[in-house]
Amino acid sequence: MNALVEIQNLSTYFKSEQGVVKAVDALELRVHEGETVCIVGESGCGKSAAAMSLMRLIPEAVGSIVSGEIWFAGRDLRKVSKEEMRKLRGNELAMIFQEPMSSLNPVLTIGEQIMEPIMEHQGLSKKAAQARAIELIELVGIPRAKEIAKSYPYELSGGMLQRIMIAIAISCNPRLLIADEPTTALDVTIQAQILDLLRKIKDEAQTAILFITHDLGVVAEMADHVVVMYAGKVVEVSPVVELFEEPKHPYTQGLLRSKPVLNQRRAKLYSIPGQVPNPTTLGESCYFHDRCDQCLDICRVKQPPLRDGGDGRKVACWLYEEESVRGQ
Amino acid sequence: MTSYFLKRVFYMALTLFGASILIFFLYALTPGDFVDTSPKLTAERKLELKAMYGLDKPVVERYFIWMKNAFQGDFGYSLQYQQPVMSLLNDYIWNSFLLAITSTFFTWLIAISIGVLSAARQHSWFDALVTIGVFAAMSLPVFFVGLLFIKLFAVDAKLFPAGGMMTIGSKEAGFAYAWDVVQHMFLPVTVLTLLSVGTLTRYFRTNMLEVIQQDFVRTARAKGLKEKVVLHKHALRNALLPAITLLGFELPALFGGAIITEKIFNWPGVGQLYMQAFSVRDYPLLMGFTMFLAILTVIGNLSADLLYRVADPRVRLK
Amino acid sequence: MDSNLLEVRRLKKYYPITGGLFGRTIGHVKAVDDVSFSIQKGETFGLVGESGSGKSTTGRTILRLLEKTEGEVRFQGIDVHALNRQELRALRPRMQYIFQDPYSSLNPRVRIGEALGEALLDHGLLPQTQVRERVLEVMALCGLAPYHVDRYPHEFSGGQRQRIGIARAIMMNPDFIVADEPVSALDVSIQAQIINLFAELQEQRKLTYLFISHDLSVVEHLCTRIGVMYLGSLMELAPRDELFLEPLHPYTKALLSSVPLPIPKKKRERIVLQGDMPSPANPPAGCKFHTRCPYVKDICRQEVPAFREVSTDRFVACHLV
Amino acid sequence: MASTVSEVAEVTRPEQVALRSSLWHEAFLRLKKKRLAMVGLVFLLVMAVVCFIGPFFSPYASGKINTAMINKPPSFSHWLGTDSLGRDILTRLMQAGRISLTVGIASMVLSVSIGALLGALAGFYRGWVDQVIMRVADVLMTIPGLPLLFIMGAVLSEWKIPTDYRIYIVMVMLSLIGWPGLARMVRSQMLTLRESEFMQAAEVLGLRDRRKLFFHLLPNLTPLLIVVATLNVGGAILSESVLSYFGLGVVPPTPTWGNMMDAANTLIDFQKRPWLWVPPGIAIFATVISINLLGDGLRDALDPKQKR
Repeated sequence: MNALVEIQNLSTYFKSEQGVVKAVDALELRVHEGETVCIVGESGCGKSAAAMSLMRLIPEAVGSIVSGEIWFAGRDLRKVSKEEMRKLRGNELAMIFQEPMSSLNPVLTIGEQIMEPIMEHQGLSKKAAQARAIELIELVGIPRAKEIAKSYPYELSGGMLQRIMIAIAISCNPRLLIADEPTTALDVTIQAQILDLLRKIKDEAQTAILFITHDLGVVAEMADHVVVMYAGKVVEVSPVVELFEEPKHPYTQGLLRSKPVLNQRRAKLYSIPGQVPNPTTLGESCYFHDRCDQCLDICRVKQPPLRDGGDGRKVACWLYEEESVRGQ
Repeated sequence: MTSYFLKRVFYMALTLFGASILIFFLYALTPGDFVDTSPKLTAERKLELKAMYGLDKPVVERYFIWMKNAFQGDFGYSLQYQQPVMSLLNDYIWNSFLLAITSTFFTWLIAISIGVLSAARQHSWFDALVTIGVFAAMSLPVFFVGLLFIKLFAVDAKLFPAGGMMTIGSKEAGFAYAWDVVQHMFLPVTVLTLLSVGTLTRYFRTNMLEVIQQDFVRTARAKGLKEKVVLHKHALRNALLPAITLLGFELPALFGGAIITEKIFNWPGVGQLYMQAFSVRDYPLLMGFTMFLAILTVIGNLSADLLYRVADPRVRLK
Repeated sequence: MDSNLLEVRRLKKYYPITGGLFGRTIGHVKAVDDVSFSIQKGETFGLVGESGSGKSTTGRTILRLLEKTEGEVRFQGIDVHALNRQELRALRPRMQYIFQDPYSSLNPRVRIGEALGEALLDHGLLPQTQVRERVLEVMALCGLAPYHVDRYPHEFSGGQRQRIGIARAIMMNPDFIVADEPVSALDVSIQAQIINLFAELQEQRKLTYLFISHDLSVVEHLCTRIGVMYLGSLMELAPRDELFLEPLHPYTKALLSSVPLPIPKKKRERIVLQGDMPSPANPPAGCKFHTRCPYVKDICRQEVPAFREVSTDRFVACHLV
Repeated sequence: MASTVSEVAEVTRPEQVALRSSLWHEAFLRLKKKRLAMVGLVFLLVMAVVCFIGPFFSPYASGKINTAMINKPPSFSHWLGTDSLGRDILTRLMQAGRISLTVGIASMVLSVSIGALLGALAGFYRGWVDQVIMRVADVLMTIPGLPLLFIMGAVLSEWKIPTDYRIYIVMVMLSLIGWPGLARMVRSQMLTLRESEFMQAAEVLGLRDRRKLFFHLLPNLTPLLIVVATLNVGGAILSESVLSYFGLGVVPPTPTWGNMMDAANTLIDFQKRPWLWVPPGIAIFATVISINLLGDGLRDALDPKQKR
């Protein structure tokens, strides 16, 4: 089966006052048609930057993609023109964001904001787009669609606005939907509604979803495949069940052990010591070595490659390398 | 909304009351007036005139008389022109308005265009140039620029007339008349525009730069909209919104005249009238005009506030 | 009864909504609406709820950072809202508050050492000469290095800032701490460190916590008794085991089933609530939860259910229980 | 976009073990990186040195009338020419600069002191104190600044104030119209700070009012005050020049840049002898633009969070 998205060796660097930040460092990622892939990691690990790179929406003032290939449906997105890329965005590639409140334009009506991509990409007349917008509002489960279309964002709740964002995203039947922490700003009961809606869309339209989150619970619920990132690098790739049953990378293990879980009480939580390294001063070592409880000598001097274990799982850790390779 | 409005009107009245006291007593306590300074008058005639204008009454009483008349739309009687202040203002104000509205138009046009352009090309040489230009415009002494322009473009290069509103003795009409006025307007409008364009451009540039950082602009781009639409529809509308408030604040400037510019270019507007009144100490005119400015300022503030409420859907309903 | 450190009785905090011609009060936002509970010495009482449930307002009103509208807050028998300014100031060292955002709760222009020591000086609890020593001691306890003393807040990471917030709260040896979403802004790996710090400090210093959080798993881990809030009112109050294993109120049930578990494949029967929480300015009549309750009956729309004790130490406000 | 930016901010933590860091030093380092602001600063320093020390090296500093040298264009001995009394323009320009700069700075100090004090009082105590102060400020702000200055200037002339004292009165006038805007700004900043979470934290700690005010609130106001004070000097210099040009401010024989330009009021001087009035105009412009550039740089340097 051919992948819908295949990202190879993608690096995106940000400029900062302290120096260059390797926000995304040699990313490998694959998303198949109709599949949900979750990128999980803590703040600053580069998960959002990866998504923004895929959309080619990294502002010049912030940083730029420096290397790699982004294959989407047979085309390298890094090589298509700006105009072509624009025509793909909102059309074949759609995206929703963390803060639904600020992600919608406060001075335009909901209806107008849904109509925009429909008219732009599908060339529908204003009237047809209007009808389609109302249809979409109903589709994402909001009653009184006609009234809602005429209202302004501040009149709706966060959960409703995220539904509107989803309506905008699916308006042109995209092949890939990127969801960047779509439920982080919402309450749990609303989060449950939104996750349900996203699953419904995936099942009904066979839309592939690239889901970015820091919440392992959400990952377990949504993902088919999981990509774990740390300090800009992919440390582990795995099908979801295997990842939670037998995490391989010490970071993944630590994350799973440090999260309190409902109805699984522990006397004391495991905690990963220390904190995320300063991204401007990263060296040749494994970025996790100073927080790792299984650190080897080689970890301090050399970065482990992301190795395919043959069982559909990949891990970037010296613990899983042959003795002979480690010794080098 | 209504209660808010009423509260604002109450504060408005209070502020104007304060302003009237300040204005009146500043003048009233000043020794010497038009009658005193006039050398041609005899002592008896002076007393006679003072009684006629009510200048012999106690200060507080004079204040209340002044206020009472002001409420009836009578701001006094110009001693120099021998005309009611209001009718005098009415004669001159439209010339000021013509000058002000034209320069306001150009100021906004330039400021908005530059604001949008610099948002589109952040960190370019263009943006750097704009920054320097903005500071230069904000630092210009009005009268000096006016004088320099007259010297360079009117006296030396003879491109434009040096002052006034039309060529003296001209009996042109229709299009020729209009063209004559336009030529006379060119320099003062340029100076006025130059003076206000700095602050406004800076304002728009900052606003645009702020707005294009916001999440909804990212959403607009993620929807695949054309960059032109992103900037002009999504970003500019939000950047313009707070600027609507500024329109209200322009009100006193529009009718209050550009005092210095009018004086320098000898433009027959209220500013010019005002400066004339200073040299002969025509206090009723000065007081009337100053009070008029205060009223305009207060109304301007209020309308700025209301405009914003009308324009922004977020506060419209509340 | 005398082991109760804090007692909250029928506490209300309303914010007036003004309008009309003369700015009359035309309604109230009922942020906290008739809440009663007590906290025993040495326990960790959890207050959970979604945003807008009034849990933070409750915490702030208890410490009188906000003035109450009605009701009573007794701390060690003292009516907190009846004190004058001096008395309140004198009581402050005994009850402290930890904020959700450790950055905005630290003055950006004050060095950490001064921020931690100033209250000791201001209350005259320690002579100047011993303050620094005490500051360093508490910092070490909270996992901060001595050289951090001269740093400014912006030089710290989120986790370290929260350590500073905690250090500041325990500096004066309080008996009671209100912790308002103290780990919500932190990443998972840092969250675990702070949660453990809370537990350690409690053990060492016999602290009593009111722990406010929207994260049920964190609350389950830390708290001994838990109150569930919805639209300004308590829906259920129970010891930890009872609440998590056998929730009684439909809202608690829905809340618990909404939490995504890091266990793939585990199919749970899930109650997905419909709609949004109504506005606290205009709460529904009867049971406040009736607009979203899957088991709603006629009586729920008409009568406010009493918050009553259904078995020892278990309180529920529901007609159906 | 915002999230990617904040993501960078989140991870770029300066972990370098610098010893005792200082906020002022950091701000200065940031200011040093702003090229335009540094140009402004250097220019201002040079201008101040030239104006205050320059005249000592000028052979024409006495300002004696020299009938033989009336209205001469720039030459080798008089770089900027001479005026109608045969005085050296360059020397006059430096002497005038002293006065103009002094008036600008003094009225700034005055208006900032009044404005900051009243604004802080209004913001801290609120209630009737606030009402009284802000209503007075409202009244002063209702009459546009320039007309108000003209009125006061005219009144001043009528009271026949000795010319030597006028310079002080001008300072007072300028600060009188300068303080209300400042007070309003300080007040609103104060109200924001009062509501800030770290002030809530101060309340939880039970700190005394005095400590809250002097240790927490005022230090957070200083960056704003420094910026506003800087920009205020420029505004004051501009206003003074307008006033003096129209003969309502500082009057001869005390020279200021504004009243030097009075020469332009004579038709023949205006048309034929630009060296009489162009140099002071350029001096005003250059000084004010330098101040504005410096002020803008300070704003960025002192509060890096406010703007990118």
